Amino acid sequence: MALLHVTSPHMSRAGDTGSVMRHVLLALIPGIVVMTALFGWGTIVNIIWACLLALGMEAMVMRLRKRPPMFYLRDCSALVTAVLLAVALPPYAPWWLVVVGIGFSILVAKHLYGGMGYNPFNPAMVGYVVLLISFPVEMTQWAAPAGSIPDQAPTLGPLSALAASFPFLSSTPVDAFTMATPLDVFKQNDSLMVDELFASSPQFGRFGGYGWEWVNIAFLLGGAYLLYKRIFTWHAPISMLAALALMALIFNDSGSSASGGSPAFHLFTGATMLGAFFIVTDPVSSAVSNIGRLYYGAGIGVLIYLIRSFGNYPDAVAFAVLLMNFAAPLIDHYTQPRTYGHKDHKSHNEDRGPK
Amino acid sequence: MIGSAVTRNGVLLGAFAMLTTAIIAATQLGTKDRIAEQIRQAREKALLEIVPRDRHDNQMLDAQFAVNDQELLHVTDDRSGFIASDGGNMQAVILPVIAPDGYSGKIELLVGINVDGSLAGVRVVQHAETPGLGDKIELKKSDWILSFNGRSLNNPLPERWTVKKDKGEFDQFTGATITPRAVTKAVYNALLYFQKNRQKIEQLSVVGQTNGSDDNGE
Amino acid sequence: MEYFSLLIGAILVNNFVLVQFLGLCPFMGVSNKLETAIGMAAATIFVLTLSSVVSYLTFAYLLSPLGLEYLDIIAFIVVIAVVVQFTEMVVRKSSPLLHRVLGVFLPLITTNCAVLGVALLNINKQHNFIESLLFGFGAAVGFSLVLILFAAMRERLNVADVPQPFQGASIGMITAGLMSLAFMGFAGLV
Amino acid sequence: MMEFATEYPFWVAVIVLLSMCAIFGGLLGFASIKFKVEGNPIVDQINDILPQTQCGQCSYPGCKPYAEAIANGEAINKCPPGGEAGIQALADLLDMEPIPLDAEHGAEAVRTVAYIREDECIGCTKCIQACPVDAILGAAKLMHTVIADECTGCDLCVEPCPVDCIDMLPIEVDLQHWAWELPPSAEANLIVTDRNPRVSGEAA
Amino acid sequence: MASSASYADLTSNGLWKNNAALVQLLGLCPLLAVSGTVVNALGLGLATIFVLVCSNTAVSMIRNVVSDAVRLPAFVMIIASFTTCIKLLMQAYAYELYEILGIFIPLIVTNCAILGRADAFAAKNPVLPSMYDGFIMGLGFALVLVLLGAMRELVGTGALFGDMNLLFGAAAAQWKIEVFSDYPGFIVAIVPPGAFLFTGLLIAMKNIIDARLKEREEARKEKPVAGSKRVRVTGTIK
Amino acid sequence: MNAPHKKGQTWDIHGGIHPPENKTQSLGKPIMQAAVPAQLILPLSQSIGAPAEPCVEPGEHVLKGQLIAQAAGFVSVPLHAPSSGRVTAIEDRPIAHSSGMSAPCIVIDTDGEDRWGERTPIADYTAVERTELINHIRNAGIAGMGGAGFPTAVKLNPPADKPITTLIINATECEPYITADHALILERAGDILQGVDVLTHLLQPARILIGLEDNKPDAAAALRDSLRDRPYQVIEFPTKYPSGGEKQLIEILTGKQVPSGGLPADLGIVCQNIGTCYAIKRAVVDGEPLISRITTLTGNALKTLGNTEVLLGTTMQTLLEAHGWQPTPQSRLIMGGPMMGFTVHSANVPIVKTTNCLLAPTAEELPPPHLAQACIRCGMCAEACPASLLPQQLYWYSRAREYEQLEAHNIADCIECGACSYVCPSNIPLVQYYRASKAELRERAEEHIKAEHSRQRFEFRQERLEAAEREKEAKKAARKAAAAKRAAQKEASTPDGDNSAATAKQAEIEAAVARAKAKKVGIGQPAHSDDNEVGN
Ligand SMILES: Cc1cc2nc3c(=O)[nH]c(=O)nc-3n(C[C@H](O)[C@H](O)[C@H](O)COP(=O)(O)O)c2cc1C
Ligand SMILES: Cc1cc2nc3c(=O)[nH]c(=O)nc-3n(C[C@H](O)[C@H](O)[C@H](O)COP(=O)(O)O)c2cc1C
Ligand SMILES: Cc1cc2nc3c(=O)[nH]c(=O)nc-3n(C[C@H](O)[C@H](O)[C@H](O)COP(=O)(O)O)c2cc1C
Ligand SMILES: Cc1cc2nc3c(=O)[nH]c(=O)nc-3n(C[C@H](O)[C@H](O)[C@H](O)CO)c2cc1C
Ligand code: SF4
Ligand code: SF4
Ligand code: SF4
Ligand code: SF4
Ligand code: FES
Repeated sequence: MALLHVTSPHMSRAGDTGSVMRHVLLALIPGIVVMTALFGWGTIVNIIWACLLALGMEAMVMRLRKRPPMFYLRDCSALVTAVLLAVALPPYAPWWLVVVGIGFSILVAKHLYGGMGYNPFNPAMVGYVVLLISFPVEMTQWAAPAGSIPDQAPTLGPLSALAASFPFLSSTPVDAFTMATPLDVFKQNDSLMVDELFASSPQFGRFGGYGWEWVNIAFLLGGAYLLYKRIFTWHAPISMLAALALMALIFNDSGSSASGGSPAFHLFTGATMLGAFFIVTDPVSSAVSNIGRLYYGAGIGVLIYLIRSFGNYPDAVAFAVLLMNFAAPLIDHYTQPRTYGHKDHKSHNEDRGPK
Repeated sequence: MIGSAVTRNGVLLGAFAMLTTAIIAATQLGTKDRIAEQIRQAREKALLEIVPRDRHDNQMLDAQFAVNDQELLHVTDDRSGFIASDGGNMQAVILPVIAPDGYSGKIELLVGINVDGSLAGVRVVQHAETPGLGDKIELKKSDWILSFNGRSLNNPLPERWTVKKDKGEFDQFTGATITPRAVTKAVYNALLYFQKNRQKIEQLSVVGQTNGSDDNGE
Repeated sequence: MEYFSLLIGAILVNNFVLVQFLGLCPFMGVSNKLETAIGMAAATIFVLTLSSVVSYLTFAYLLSPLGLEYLDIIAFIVVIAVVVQFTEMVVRKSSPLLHRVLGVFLPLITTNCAVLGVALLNINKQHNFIESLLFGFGAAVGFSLVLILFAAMRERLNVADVPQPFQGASIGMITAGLMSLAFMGFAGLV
Repeated sequence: MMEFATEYPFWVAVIVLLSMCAIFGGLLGFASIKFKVEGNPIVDQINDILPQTQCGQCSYPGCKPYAEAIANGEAINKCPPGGEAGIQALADLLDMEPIPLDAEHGAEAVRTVAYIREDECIGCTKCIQACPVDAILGAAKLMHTVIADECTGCDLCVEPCPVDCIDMLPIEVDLQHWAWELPPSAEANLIVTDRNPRVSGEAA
Repeated sequence: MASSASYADLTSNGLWKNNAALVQLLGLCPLLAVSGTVVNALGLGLATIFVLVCSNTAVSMIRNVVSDAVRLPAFVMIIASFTTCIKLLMQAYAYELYEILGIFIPLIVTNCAILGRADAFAAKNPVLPSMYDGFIMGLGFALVLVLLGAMRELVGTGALFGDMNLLFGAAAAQWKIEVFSDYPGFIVAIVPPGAFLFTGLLIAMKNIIDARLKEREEARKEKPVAGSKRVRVTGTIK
Repeated sequence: MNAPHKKGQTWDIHGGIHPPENKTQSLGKPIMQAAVPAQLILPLSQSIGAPAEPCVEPGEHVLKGQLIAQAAGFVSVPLHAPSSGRVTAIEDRPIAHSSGMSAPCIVIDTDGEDRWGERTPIADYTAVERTELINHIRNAGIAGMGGAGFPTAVKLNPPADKPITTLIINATECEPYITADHALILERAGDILQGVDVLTHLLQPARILIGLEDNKPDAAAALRDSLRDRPYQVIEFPTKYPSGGEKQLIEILTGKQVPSGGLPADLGIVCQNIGTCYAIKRAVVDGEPLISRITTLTGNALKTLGNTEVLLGTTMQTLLEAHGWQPTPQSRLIMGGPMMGFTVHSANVPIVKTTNCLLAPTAEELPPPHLAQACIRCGMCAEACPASLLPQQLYWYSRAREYEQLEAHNIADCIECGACSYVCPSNIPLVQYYRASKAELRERAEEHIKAEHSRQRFEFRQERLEAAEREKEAKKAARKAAAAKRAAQKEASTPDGDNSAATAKQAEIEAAVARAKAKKVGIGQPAHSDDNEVGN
């Protein structure tokens, strides 16, 4: 009788990559809810549209490569990419913006490299950066958070949100009320002291951007859930936040107009928490070892601060992540953990004889 | 034997040096004048766009004067201004101006001002604004920059000398206010500078103290 | 401070490879293995700095006073070739170890347009001696930085399941494109 | 000097270039004598990678000559016994792109060992002469035998044998050398087992 | 030997099989740097062809005169001088284009030193084939350059053949074709990343075509005889 | 690390996993005694090292415990007849190996009498010579019962410069399902400790540590109860797979790591499995060689589960059928535990000295592996790896066959414990990759040595030929000179003579060719039929 012949181990822990991804999607929900409350239904429209596109494109690629699409769609990684990109886009973004963004994310950044697991760059961030560079106008039209301006109209509901993104669906085009994001304002200000700025602009809240504080806290919660579920280790996100805070602390000169802003401001504004817990943690494109992830996260933190404060772009999470993605393989090369029974971390370089 | 090889190679290389130099020198001689002329034309072209040929009869490139003004023009490194005159009478002056507060750093401008204090024209020489956003200040991308033509210190009134978003007269671009705001401010400052220094410049033009001959453009 | 921003500018903001497009052939050609990339990087830093300075001197003290600016290309080419070859000989003799690391790359550098490019840019930008030195050094460091990072990344790409037509140079180019995209984030830093 | 320069620009140019060439030429000439070194260790490194089967399929008489040829710019894809792995190793050493094996020189084949059917052997000694590594034992007119451990599997002894008594037998895997194979890549797997992902387990 | 290469071989090699830009990955810097628009690409492409043809011809003419020791320096000097010439000529007759192309005109030197195969081909072949080889190699390079320029210009700006006046005089200013009207512009195509991405795509396209061609050829051709080039390691057997 | 540690202190190891234990199924009943089967199949190679050499002939009658194959070298163990009967064959039979291949075995048809031959107990082992005692253990055929089956006597003979200070007894049994050691302790703790006494006497260690996981408190208690006044420490530590691995156990109990490529002896440590201790006791005190062992029979495909003492050479088929095993196509039979054990191709293979467990699971219990997805570098494998490797990198490099990188990432230090595969969310058969790569690396090393050897021989030959050539040239030159002198005299005849000699040789060869051809035709036929017979 032919018995089944397989390699050991014969047991494995339940679960698969798809379940990991579904945890990530779950953890994104609080942030999405807060964003919807603040900016209206634009975020939801973005997410749904992006997910549809991502699944469609992934299925198409798999067809082209003669692979069974369902097997790949089931890992849900395209959905994570889509949701993360959608969350990073301004609500009420025109439909074609999402098409271009997802196209670059899924087709170029992910599937040209062979699909899930192979991409050296974070797909969602590639999509975002391409859009930011190509369509800065559309990409900087953020809706005003609800309640930031006293006599503001209510945020858009589902139907008007749909109409705002797909103008051809509706006879009366809808325009969302937009305004510069807090980081934008902060960057362009060069005359007011930080305190005055906080007082004078509607964009600012207690310590971060108005409303953005809540968005960040919600993403932080989601991140804490993933950490608890051991979807990732603490190394990368925490070192990124620490590095960012440290940089802010060093350059924070008690609020002059040239100040870069306080640590709290940087931690709770823009995409900081989303970045720390959902983007920096993308396992595929980050460094592999725990020590490596410490460096990786710290690099991102430092770069975020430098670009935010001295560069051209108001928020820098995407650029910083891509730059460190680029550096990750080298980091890996130099941060191999010490193997059992070896004396030092990179003994491999010494004990390799000439061959 | 070694010696002879060295000599032979040396002579050969020498011959090549001669030959190649000959080719280059011949081309150089043949094109020298035309190149100088081209360089001159290229430099003049920007100026002529602001003050066309029919408004003056002098060579503006030969009517340069050094400009050094931190306060209004933000020009510190001895750039040249140019004077257009007709029959010895100053018609207009073209000032180098820097707008220091563009979205991504400095924007270098040339601002032409007629003797009557109105703007003859403004052109952007160099900038690093975002493509697709701030770069509409280039004439190539949009004719926004032409909206300064004919304006002067009191047209519009000083408090309206800014972009519409700040309740001024000039358009901004969708999604980009900083760049036009910076340019507008710089142009206004240039007008102020001209008002202040008009006497001095006019004197220069009369005396013909300008110096432009030893500048060969390299 | 000005020198500092010149340096940062040359390394990051106006990175030779990813922004200015200089030195791409060795960038694509010598990035298959990390070890060789490191060797190439070291050699480039040395040669680029040296030839930047030497060509500056040639121009400022020989060509320019004699009104022979138009001979710049040919003069630089000769100077660079000599610098490279001389370095190779010296290194080979004085330190076989160093030669093993650098030696094979030195001749490659002659055909690298970064070297000639740096000499020409020094003239275009009217750099003085110190600036030429720093610019050459900064450009070389920028080149080396991305070369090494790229080499490490290509080792990772080797194991990726890249679709057939994109394998090899194609995906290398696309990766360089995404790297260049990331480097745009440095815009405006100085 | 200056006047001369403006008056005779051509001759100045020639003089400058000539003197540059002369100075640099001298410098290099000096350096080439002063800093002369000998030897080419790369050949040994290349030879180290070649399989030392000494079969001549590369069209060089032995591995060392081919190593020398490679060091002088010969293509790296001419050694079938070394196969793709050998080409890869050479490419790594020389930092080139690996290229596919040149089919003109034969295909990569399983490793073999020569086996002489002893009762047919007439003891002509031709195979002994052919063997590049002295792996065949025997005296004239007595039967010959192959020392299997020394045999490189080059098959050079097969053709000279007048009675065709030499076989090249594939080296069989024994218990000590048996090993798991790399699992088929997940991707390859999928194409085959499109409909029933479960069964791929047996393939492993 | 290379000297017996036929013109057809030279052509297919230069234009396709061994294309400098797409296969050898040489001359990448100008390829990527000046392929933002068709006019830039064309300008540099023509300049490159000019230098290649001239220098290959010159090298071939003197090939029997120079000795090995000074060959390389001599060749490089020849190429450098022709490059200087084209630089001066462009400065005189296409000044604006010259300004745009910037240092990539002088850099033709380094590219041609490798592209021109002066050492590999012209030094061993008579004048006519060398000239032709130079022309074809240059043409292969220039075609890729222009193709890339067209792709980037089209995707980036939605138009083609803008600013042709820089090269062909004022009348050419009308040649611009607006392919998509009301195009928002896709800046990524114009900025450096786009150059890399489009080159990558171009190489992939070539790979696809090659794979198709090979498939077809394989169907026709039988396999080469294995082991035909074998040599006897142990000498003749007596 | 160097601080003097407290009694019973333990250290944590990196990584590790907590798979479901599934141990209760096979515990609770006393150790059963398997019947003597009709036929015993005894592979000559049951342990690491050289296969034993048979010292019986087919047809010979043997008694239980009689030596049937001798050790063939230092690292080799002898083999004894597990029961009395007649040797029927010494031939290749399928054995329990992942390859499913066959190997030389001694086949004994038992006579059902189970008659003991001579037993050689040592009455007072403290009185005999050390080497003699070690020889006794070797002659009893004892190889490690805990894992790879390393000849125990070798370990008891540490080099003089590495005195043993610590003896570690491995009672961990960290693999799920297996309870053989556990059951053995519960029933025969006293015997085990007697075995430890022998080891202690031989090695004279300063400390004796008996380590086991805290999921077997009853076993720990049993051991402690039997200790009496022996100074052995029974140390419990948190349950975690694979704390039973030798290197891991040493780190847990001593805080030290065995250097890569080194042996525990480098740290002054010897580690023995508890089953091995029991076998030593039987050998020394009772004079019985190793002819049976305790094996756990478990898995839901069996009707009765438990531990059984079984004679070596019993086929799995016989044993399992007695426990109600009814294989279906696609059922698995695993020798060893679910983490490190391997599947056998057929149940018709014998139990050997290292068979500590037979696991016959149903498909629901251990479902067939999922289809592997791409690695997402999540790092869970690295978290689990007890050797602190980066399994994902090893995986990537294995896929790409980048052997230099694999060596640089210390693939040799992988103990193939399977913890990484267990946690991998993408269900990648990581260990299989490592096994394949390790084998390839080994092969490459061998090939490299062989190539080096061939190169030397080739160069030697070239040199010899050249020397011969030179000599010939010299002779020729000399002859020529001589010939020149006598040029005028003899001229025409020599070439003729040469020619005829050549033709004669040619003819001789042709004749030989013809003979050989005739011969070939003649013997070709029978050779073929021979082949066929063996095939059947
Ligand atoms: C990537 C990026 C580039 C930008 N570039 C410019 C620019 O070049 N010029 C400009 O005025 N605003 C630029 N902005 C927009 C400013 O950040 C700011 O949103 C805008 O100037 C405020 O104008 P608004 O009040 O019309 O929205 C850019 C924004 C981003 C995100
Ligand atoms: C090839 C090999 C050689 C060994 N040599 C010795 C040795 O000389 N001395 C010794 O005490 N143990 C030696 N060992 C035994 C190991 O230290 C270890 O105890 C044995 O392999 C059982 O380990 P395991 O079951 O965890 O695989 C050797 C093991 C192997 C595999
Ligand atoms: C991953 C792994 C787990 C192991 N688990 C155990 C175990 O639980 N109990 C045991 O006695 N040996 C276990 N071993 C074998 C030991 O490493 C070691 O070989 C044994 O304790 C040496 O004793 P022996 O020579 O008496 O067999 C394991 C080995 C490995 C590699
Ligand atoms: C913790 C975690 C974070 C992730 N972050 C990202 C992300 O930032 N961007 C993205 O495109 N995919 C992300 N993914 C999904 C997945 O890893 C990604 O699609 C792969 O990069 C595709 O190969 C994430 C997945 C996990 C488990
Ligand atoms: S083909 Fe044969 S002789 Fe040539 S290198 Fe390979 S093994 Fe050696
Ligand atoms: S025995 Fe035959 S096959 Fe083996 S090495 Fe010698 S000649 Fe080659
Ligand atoms: S656990 Fe699996 S998926 Fe995760 S890094 Fe390791 S091998 Fe990759
Ligand atoms: S099998 Fe090897 S790599 Fe995997 S966890 Fe065990 S020791 Fe680590
Ligand atoms: S063209 Fe090759 S390095 Fe620039």
